[in-house]
Amino acid sequence: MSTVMLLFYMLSAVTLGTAFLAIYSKNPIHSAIWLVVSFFSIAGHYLLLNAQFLALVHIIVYSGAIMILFLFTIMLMNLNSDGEKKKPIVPLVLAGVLLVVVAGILVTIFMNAQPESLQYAATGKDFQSIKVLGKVLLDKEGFMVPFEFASILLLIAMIGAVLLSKKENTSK
Amino acid sequence: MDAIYILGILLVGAMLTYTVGDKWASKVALLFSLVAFGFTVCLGHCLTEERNLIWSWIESPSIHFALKIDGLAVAMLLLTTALIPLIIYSTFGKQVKNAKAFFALILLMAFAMSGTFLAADGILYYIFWELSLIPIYFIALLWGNGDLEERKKAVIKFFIYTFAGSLFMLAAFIYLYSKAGSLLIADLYALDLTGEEQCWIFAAFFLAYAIKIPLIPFHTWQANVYQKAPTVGTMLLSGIMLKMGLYSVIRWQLPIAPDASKEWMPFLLYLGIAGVIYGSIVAIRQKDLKKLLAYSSLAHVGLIAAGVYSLTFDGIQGAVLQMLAHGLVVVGLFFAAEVIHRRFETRKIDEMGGIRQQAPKFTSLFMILVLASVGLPLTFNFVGEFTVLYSLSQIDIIYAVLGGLTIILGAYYMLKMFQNVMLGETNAKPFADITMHEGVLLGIIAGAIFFFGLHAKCITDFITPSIQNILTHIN
Amino acid sequence: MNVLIAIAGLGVLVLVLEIINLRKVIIPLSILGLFGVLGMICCQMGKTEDTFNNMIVKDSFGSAFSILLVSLTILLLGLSHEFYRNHRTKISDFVSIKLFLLSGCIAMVTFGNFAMFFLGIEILSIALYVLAASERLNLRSNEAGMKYFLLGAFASGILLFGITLIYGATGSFDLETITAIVQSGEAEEWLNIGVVMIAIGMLFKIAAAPFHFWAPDVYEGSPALTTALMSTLAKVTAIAAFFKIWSALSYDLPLVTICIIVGVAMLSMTIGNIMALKQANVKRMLAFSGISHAGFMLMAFLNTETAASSLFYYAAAYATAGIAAFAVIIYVARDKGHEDLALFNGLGKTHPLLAVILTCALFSMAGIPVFAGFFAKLMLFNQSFTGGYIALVIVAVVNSIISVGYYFKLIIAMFTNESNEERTGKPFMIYAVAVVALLLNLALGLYPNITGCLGL
Amino acid sequence: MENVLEIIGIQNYILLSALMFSIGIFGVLYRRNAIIMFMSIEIMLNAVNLLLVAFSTYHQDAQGQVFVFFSMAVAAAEVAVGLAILVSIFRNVGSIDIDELKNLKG
Amino acid sequence: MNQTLALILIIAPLIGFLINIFVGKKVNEKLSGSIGTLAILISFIGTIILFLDLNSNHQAMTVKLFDWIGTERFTIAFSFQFDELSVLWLMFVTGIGTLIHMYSISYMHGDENFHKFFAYLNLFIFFMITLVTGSNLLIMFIGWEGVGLCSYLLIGFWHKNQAYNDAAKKAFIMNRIGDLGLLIGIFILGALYSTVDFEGLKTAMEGGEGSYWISIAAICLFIGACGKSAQIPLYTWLPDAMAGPTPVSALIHAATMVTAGIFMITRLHFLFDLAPEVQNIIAIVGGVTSLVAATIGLFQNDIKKVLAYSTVSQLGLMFLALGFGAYEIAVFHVITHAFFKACLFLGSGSVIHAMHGEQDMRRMGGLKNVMKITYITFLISSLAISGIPPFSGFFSKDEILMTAFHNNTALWVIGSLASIMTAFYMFRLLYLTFFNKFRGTDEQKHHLHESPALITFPLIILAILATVGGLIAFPGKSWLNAYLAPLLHDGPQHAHHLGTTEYILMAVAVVGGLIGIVLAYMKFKQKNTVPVEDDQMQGVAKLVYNKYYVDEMYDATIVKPVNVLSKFFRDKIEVLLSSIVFGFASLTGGLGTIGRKLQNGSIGLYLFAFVIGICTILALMFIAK
Repeated sequence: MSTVMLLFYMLSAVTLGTAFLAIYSKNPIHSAIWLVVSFFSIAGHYLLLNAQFLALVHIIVYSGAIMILFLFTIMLMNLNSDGEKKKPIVPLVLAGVLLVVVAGILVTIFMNAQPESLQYAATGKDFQSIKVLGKVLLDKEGFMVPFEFASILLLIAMIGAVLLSKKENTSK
Repeated sequence: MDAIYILGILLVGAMLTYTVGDKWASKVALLFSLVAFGFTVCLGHCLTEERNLIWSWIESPSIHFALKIDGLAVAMLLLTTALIPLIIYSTFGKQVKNAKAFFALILLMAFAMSGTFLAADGILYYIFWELSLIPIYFIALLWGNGDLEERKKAVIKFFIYTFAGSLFMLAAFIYLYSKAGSLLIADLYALDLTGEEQCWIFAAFFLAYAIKIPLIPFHTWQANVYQKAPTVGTMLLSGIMLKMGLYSVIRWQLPIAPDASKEWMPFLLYLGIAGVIYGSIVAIRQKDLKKLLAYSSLAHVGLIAAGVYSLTFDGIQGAVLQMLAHGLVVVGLFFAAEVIHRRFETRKIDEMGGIRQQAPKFTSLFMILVLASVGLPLTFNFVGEFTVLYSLSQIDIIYAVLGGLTIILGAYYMLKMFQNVMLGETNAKPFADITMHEGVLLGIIAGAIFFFGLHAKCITDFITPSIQNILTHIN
Repeated sequence: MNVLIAIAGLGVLVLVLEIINLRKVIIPLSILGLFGVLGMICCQMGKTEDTFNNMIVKDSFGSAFSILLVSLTILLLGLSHEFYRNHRTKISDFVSIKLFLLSGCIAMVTFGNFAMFFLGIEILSIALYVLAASERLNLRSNEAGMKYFLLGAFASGILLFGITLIYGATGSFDLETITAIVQSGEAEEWLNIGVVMIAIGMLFKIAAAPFHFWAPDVYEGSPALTTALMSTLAKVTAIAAFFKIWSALSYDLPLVTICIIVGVAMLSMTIGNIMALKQANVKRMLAFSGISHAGFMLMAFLNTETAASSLFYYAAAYATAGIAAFAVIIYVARDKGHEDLALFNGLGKTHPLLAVILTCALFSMAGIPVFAGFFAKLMLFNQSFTGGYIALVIVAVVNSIISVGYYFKLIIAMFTNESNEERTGKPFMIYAVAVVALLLNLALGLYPNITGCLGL
Repeated sequence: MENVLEIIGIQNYILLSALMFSIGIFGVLYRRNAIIMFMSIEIMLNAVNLLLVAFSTYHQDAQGQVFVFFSMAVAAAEVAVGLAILVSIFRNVGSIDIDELKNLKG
Repeated sequence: MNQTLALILIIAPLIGFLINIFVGKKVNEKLSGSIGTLAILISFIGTIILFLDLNSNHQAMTVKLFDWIGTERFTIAFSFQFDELSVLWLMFVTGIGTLIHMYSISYMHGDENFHKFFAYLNLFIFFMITLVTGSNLLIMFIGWEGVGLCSYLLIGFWHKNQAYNDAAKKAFIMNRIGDLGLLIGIFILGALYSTVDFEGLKTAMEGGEGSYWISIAAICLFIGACGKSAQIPLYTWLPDAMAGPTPVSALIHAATMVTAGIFMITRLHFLFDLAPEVQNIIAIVGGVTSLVAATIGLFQNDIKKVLAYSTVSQLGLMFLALGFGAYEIAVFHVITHAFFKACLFLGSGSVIHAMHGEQDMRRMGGLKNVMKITYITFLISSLAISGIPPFSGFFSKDEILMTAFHNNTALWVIGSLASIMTAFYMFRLLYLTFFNKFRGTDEQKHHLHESPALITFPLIILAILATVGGLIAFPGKSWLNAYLAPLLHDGPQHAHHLGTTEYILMAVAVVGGLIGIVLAYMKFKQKNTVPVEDDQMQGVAKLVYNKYYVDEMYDATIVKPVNVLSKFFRDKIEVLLSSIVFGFASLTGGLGTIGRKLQNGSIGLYLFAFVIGICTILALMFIAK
């Protein structure tokens, strides 16, 4: 087994394990922290795949922004482990069964759907440097329109967040 | 004079009636309906041979605005446009709340029903067919009588039930379209369907028509709706709307699925005749006058249906005659029930009686209607009943014997009703004899009954070519 | 492309207008602007323009649905003034969100690249989450927002998974390229899994059974205008986008797909209609009715080559009727906090015009001629028959019958029951929108060739 | 650097991604705490992102990675709006247990 | 000229009807009654002219008005036929009709619906003329149903009394049962021969062979005749029909309408000749009816009821004759019966009139002295009906019995028994009514009086006719046979050669009649017996008095079950059918309710459903290939 495989398996184990712990932890703060670890391990995968820029962005956005938002909210609401009631056993069992079923189905169908030739042709082309990414993302012949369009998405999220939290001045 | 004008007049009439306001609504409606009647008479007078009017409407799917004007259609149109003024006139001398909507709906219904009789494209026909359901639904719901909750229940049952049936007809039409690529009646007639297809098409049509006509055991909506609906609604339903179903059987069901018709004929004959007997027997013990008349209607249309499904010239012709006759008489009878209701404020037969003593004119006219209803010779009904029974006897005498029981049972329940309603000791409640309006209305109906009872030939001559035409498609 | 820019620009303009204190002109101006957009779409039909790496494609399908969507938005904005009369300070937010949402919708029906589709659907979804929860002090609204958000985000994950798999199978996000690869049969086997996952995501968006559970709750809890928007604009968009994807990618699916589509369609119709029967809340009832309509619209997916026009027609018929109905509901239920059937008692006497409009709208939904809903069903049934799906048509017919039951419950309540509510004011805009929507519906019904004119 | 996919194989990434996605689904199903459910959804999105990157490498194509940016933007926007909704619910109900949200039903 | 005359004689009663119904109320009784009588008189005069014409040259005439009903294979014309048979019938219909109209002017005096009575009577005559003169079966059927209608109207003339209305209804419905038979017969004939014209049928059938369908048709037509002419099993309406005013009973239920069955069978003799087994049935039914009715008549106490059963009995005798193919004899008896039975009824009417409506013989007696004319005419008629020579009944009845004797001895015995009983109950009636002491109330006694001239005049005329009527078919030199010969020539000749057997038979009949009279005399004149009150009756008497409980039997076996069935249908089947329809609604509604429970608001559940949906679809598509 090569180092890369070892690395991959370790990273995968961490990713899955922490993801599971993030879900399983009673305390939301623990969950958040486990999730951060999971995100870092995903970033590790990105690095393994030589997508450095993406790994960086991933850490900044997920661990930096999104998780902070989560933590901030958790703390704002002052949630701790007592906040959640004792979980009844039935949903756990059902969810567990479904987990097995879903995972089983997904794994089965993906195993079934293996491409006939797993030949991976490394052309040696540069396709994931920042330069190339920038080109693809911002060029008129690339993803410029979606990129701009994403601004509407963020704008709408912003307006929405404001709308949902803004106190209303009832007098017209 | 084109049939399209008649449709136009009725539609425009409906709109105008709504706009002129409550005070003038009835008069405007009457005027328009009379004009439509006049046009129809002209149309019938000028009709020398079958005519088809076809305009393209929708390209995909190919749907035409197509009308077929032949003797049969015009006869039914005549029934419609003749009864509508009478029905409108029947409200004269009585306050109708929200009159403009009421009369507009009546004319709208007349429009839809006329369209149904004329339409020569499946979808157009279906549209008119459905459209006619909406006004009567509102008329029954809003101007009806009796307990509101029960009325709602009855009316909605009626609507859903008939709608359900007709949707299957729609499905059949769509299937036919996928076969023929057009729904023009001529194309459908020309269609060569396999036996199995015909059976399914026939069954789908049958569901729609059996509910509309109604044949037993699909009749359960009828009595309740007749009872709950205002008299005008009942008249529209029993006088014209039932005939839509019967007419459609002749026009659409039989020629499109002739082999299936032949195959099912004995069963359908028995069903129709079972309706005759069942309806008559149920009518015997009815306590509500309108319900009794409803069941009598059930019995009569059972016989008509048997005539139609006999697939003989005589049967169909007799059925058409009987449709016209029944339309006239049943309108008269329901109006008579209304006349009684106006004075006694009840429809319970038990609470009536002794009217003859106080209102001889009314009694005489009512008697004529009763006699026509039981098919006494010289009345219009006899002609139809005779022809239908004759045609049944041609197929097998047993049909005629069983169907003929209507003569006995019909006389039984009608005379029993007449006795309980009109005769006996003077009722404690006063009963003023009929007013001018009422008298004129009943008089016109009675006159028409006798006139056509003697001169049915003028109608049969009129409809014969179209029936023969349809029969050639069946055979 | 220009259309998207124009609409987004209009949205920004609305925000600017708020800043410069021209609140009063927001709605008129945005309506005018949308009319301009409508004109633009019509003028540009058939002309070519820069597609920016095929992000936005111009075809008759997209144009037709764009016209429909913009028209629907105009009608919905027409209702906004009255609906948000107690939220004047937030009106710019509401209007701009709606405009941005519209841009998302347009992106969804005209996309050429899955990136645009994904962003479009997320814009639509996020805007809807916000709008659903927009009554921040109303727990029902919050709950609706939350439910929609959780389930919607979940569905987005699945959708994204699907897109990813398609990318994995074909190496492209471009619809044309993917279609070409699919048709050439060179795609990897993940493709079909991806298509199915996208389909599941879209089935969720159109609220087809068994992914429909959110719809009634969300429709009920959301502010009425948002419900109107969801049941018309959002649903039309979702079904159109779904159809676009489906017709591009469903060449290679196993035969069982047809059974599944048929099954989902039947299930949706039946569940929607049966559940609607016993509802007391009108919005909830219409939600279930929407589920059944989704089932009807799925019939178009069995025959993707020719069904575009039927689908468009059905969607247009359904949406116009829906807007007309919701206009009345908004009026009747304003300031009431709920939309119980009882509110509609006696409407036929107090507000005959509104009652008639609602009745006609319900007739259209029930598929009673001469309203557009009838022809819509007719076309779909016709195609299904031609395709040989007779059982489906029969189930559809039975469902049409059931649907009459609850539509008529409302109609009966309006015309027979005694009114127990006092209503003052006859807001012009509500009447105008209701009448216009109904007239559109009627026009569609009397002139069903419209789809041909739009090139479908 | 050599491309690791030659060693690891795309199939492994797909399975990893599928498993992670399943865990996300499990979380959504299992937990009643809305925030954790959000997190589960984030896990699902991340699983997909990972797969996108893997496919990107598989196809030697930058589009997949570019798409991840959009995915991240969407995730961020969703979280922002979701948390805003959550906060307003928390203000109204005092809890973020979704089992408390059963007013709309039937 | 004759055509116009024929039309006038048909239309005149109709015009009389219309005038009376529309303006009768406004003019006084005299005028109203005169109009009614005049209308019939016009018809009568017209008939006489036609009759005289026809008697001399035997030229039948057909008046066609227009085509009425068209079927695929034939058209039915609205036309009338004046031949020997119809004109003969018209003679006594209009003749007796005129007399009874005249009688009614006085009898109905003071009735509030006086004008209607005449209107109905006129209408009846109109329909009777239609029945008789119709040139095809359907026109005859118009009259057939029309007279039934008038009978209904007139039986229920005093409509305040629901018992009368019941009787009227019963008559109508019983008749309708027969009518259905008639109609079916018409259908069969129409189908067989593509015509329902009498002429056409006759041409088609003459010399033909009998067949299964012909017999069926004959049976059906006979059922029709049973209904109209009150034969077993459809006879029960006739006694009840006595609820009507007495002139009605005389005209409709004795002289004219009830003979329609005999008319029809005579009209269609060519058909029945082809169906001998049906003729047998007719004979048997006729014989049995005559006997049964006669036995019932023995115990009746209502004066009109006695006459009613006597009518049924006499009609039975006529059918007996018909059954043997002796059409002209049946016709002969119809005519004589019309005379004496009309006279009897009118006489009873006169009595009832004098008794102020009392009809129970137990309350009468001794009227002979007060009502001389009535008594004498009544006596003559009674002698006639009892078959005592030289009164008319003797000849006709004797002919019938002779025919019976030649064909079927058993039926001859039955017929003779019936005749003896007839004599007995007629004289029982006579003695109870006119002899001994008056048994009514004092007030009735005080008002007893002979009826006015308008009543007695018809009585006298009829009594004269009843006396001499037998001459028209005097044995051996029958004018009637000669007259009807062109019509019935193909049938067997029944002009009996008067041999020893015949004289013996005659003697037997006369002796039988005398025995009956003597028995009655002994019991009711000498012993002065008065029948016991209703509640004291026992045994056979009670059974017979209650008409063998036939009515009750019909009620229990037909009317009741139909009503029970109706109730069952109304309350059970209708509800059941309805609940099936509603069942679908409840089913879907119930499913909706269950579904609502499923939609419990929990996001967790929704997500579960979502995931299960995903799993199902994925599994179906990619695993379960």
